[in-house]
Amino acid sequence: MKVTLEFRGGAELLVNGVAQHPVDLDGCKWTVARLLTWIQDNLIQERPELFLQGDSVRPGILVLINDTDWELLGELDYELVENDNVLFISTLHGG
Amino acid sequence: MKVTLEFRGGAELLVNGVAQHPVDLDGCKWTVARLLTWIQDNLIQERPELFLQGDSVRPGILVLINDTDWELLGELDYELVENDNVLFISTLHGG
Amino acid sequence: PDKHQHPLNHREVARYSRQLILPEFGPEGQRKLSSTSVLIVGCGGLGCPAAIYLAAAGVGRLGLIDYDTVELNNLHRQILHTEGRVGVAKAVSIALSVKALNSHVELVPYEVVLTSQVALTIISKYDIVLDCTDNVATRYLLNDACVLGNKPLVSGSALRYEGQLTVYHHNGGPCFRCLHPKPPPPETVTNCSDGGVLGVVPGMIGCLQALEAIKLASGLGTPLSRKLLLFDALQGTFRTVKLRGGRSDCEVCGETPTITKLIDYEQFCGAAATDKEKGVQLL
Amino acid sequence: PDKHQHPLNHREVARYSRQLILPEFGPEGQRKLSSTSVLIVGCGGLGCPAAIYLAAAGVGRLGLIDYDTVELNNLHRQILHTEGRVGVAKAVSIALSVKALNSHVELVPYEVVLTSQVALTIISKYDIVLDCTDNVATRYLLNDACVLGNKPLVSGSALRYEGQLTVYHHNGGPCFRCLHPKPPPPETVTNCSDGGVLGVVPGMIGCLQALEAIKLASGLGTPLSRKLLLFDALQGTFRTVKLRGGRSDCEVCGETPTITKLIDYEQFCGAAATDKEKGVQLL
Ligand SMILES: [Zn+2]
Ligand SMILES: [Zn+2]
Repeated sequence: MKVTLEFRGGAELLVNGVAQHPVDLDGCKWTVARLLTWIQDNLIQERPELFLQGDSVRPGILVLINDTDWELLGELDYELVENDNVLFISTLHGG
Repeated sequence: MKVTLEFRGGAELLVNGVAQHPVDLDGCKWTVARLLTWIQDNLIQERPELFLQGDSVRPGILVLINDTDWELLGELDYELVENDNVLFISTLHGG
Repeated sequence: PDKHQHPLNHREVARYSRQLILPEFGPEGQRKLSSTSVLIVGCGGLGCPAAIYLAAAGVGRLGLIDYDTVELNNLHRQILHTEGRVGVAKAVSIALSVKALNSHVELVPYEVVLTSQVALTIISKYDIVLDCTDNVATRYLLNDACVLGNKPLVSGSALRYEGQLTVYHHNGGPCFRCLHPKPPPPETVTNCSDGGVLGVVPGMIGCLQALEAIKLASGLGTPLSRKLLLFDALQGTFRTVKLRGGRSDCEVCGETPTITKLIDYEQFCGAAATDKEKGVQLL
Repeated sequence: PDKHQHPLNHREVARYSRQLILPEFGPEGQRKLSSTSVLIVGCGGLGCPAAIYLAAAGVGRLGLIDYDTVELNNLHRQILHTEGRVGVAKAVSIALSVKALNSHVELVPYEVVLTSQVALTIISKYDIVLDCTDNVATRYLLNDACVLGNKPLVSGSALRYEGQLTVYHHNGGPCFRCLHPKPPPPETVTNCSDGGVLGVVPGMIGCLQALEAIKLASGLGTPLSRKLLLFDALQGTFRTVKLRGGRSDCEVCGETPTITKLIDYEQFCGAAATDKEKGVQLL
């Protein structure tokens, strides 16, 4: 299943500084929970605790699925479909 | 065939000040040329010469089909498909 | 008598003529704006453009909070300060620039740190609050104070080449805590001193904060509530994403809030309420 | 010796430290910016934010063209002017504000009408041109002059609650004439005097013009060429649409141009090169 993963607002620094990651996931049943583990195993270079905390993303990162807050879509339980875009955005605090 | 017509940058003043017009066109073969005539007959309230000049839009209005310049898509000859978005935007000059 | 109903005087008609002829704004919008007070918290990269555009448009009263003084390294983005005012309080410096443009706006500079002790008192005097700060602790403090004081909070932020903007606690939308119940680990937070920022990025976001405040004050258009605007200066792209509504279980704006007065936010965040340089070697 | 290679001095490192630590910008970006000259045509609602953010970032030389003087009705959007400078030339007024922020930028105010007689001579002295004007005739003039002088043209415009932005004549992209071979009928053109404008809209677009110029000067990111940004302040939305490339049959930038020197643009457009009020009753 092809999906696009995006990392912005500084979160891209966890994945080699690259914002867009088109990926092809094996099989068809992928919850966001499973995706997070896959990202930790396959994309995060170092310091995984800066991305995950427990079984979810660490505080300060928002997850948007097709530009909609994952909280409206079931969070960890949401099941990905072909061509989904999942955006991980680190909240900025500078001014 | 359902398409969305949009008028911006002041062009909305030609169509009652309303920017978005979802319309349902009879039949299936609609070129942009035919659409322009339809708009003139059905949406333009007054002073049609401020929208059309000859068989095309008057100078100063850009036409974007699904956010792409119509010049890249065949201009008057482009054939509309279901759910197309056609944006007429008047170029602004203020500063 | 309704304070919005006073007729505009000749000076106001002359000065604001270009916005008075906007049909949706008009004299009514101008009256609403001139009877609105806006508090700008942070007189830096976001606060400068926000303050000058609000003053230009004719907001009635502008509160300006900053404990800090102007430094030379501020001037690449903080456009209301000047070389001659290095060392002057930022709140005073902004007030001087704003007054030169529009002497009819009431200006209230506060040279204080926004603490849990003073926040509610100050905020209670304003209709709309702009978060133009630069650190996590103050952002939580300001959020909670705006929820407790029931004021809409126009929140902007900028770092490197990116900016973010939303309106919190407005019309059923979320507050900052609804999105972020727990503070980020301090080591994940980068500020402009450490991470840098292209000056025009807070410029853009500060302008948008002024716009959102004008929209809230005058009732024009659709405020950016339940939506988050993401700006990427390198690509020149803007993206608006849809946010959750206010959470019923939010600790401060939910149905049974546990935060009913302001707490110690530096302790809560494990980080200081400052964006000061920590002696990092830059080059 | 390459003019980009001079080492930054202590003052520059101190002043620009927050952008020097941006990895993609760095000392090299700063050197490129400080060796770039930008011409701002129009010292009004677009020119003010564009000028101050370019100066803040450390552009080398800034040309400022405007024949007009400051009026009270400018101050709702033209944020570098002041009440005390009503009646002063706008180009001089902007220069005064910019100099107070950054005295190291070379400022060249031109109190002239941009005419076909002077345009090419002035433009030839600059690397990048910003169209911050307010009328169709000057926009065609500036376009043709930038094509003939081979300079990228960062074009911004604003009216009522909407703004538009693009970069013309850059890297195979279109010029203004490629999009608009014929001028609009004069009766379809609305200016800010007649149609009004919310001040923060040119504020946003002017900031974006500064950003595009910084990107062109430093080589950062992707310039907004072959793309047009549409900003709607009421909805708070931004939309980027894809434009045609340069047209091979364009009269000025095409393969066999028929316009090889500047023409009479007021005659071509059937409209004057001014945004002056025509005595319309406003209220
Ligand atoms: Zn909440
Ligand atoms: Zn051309």
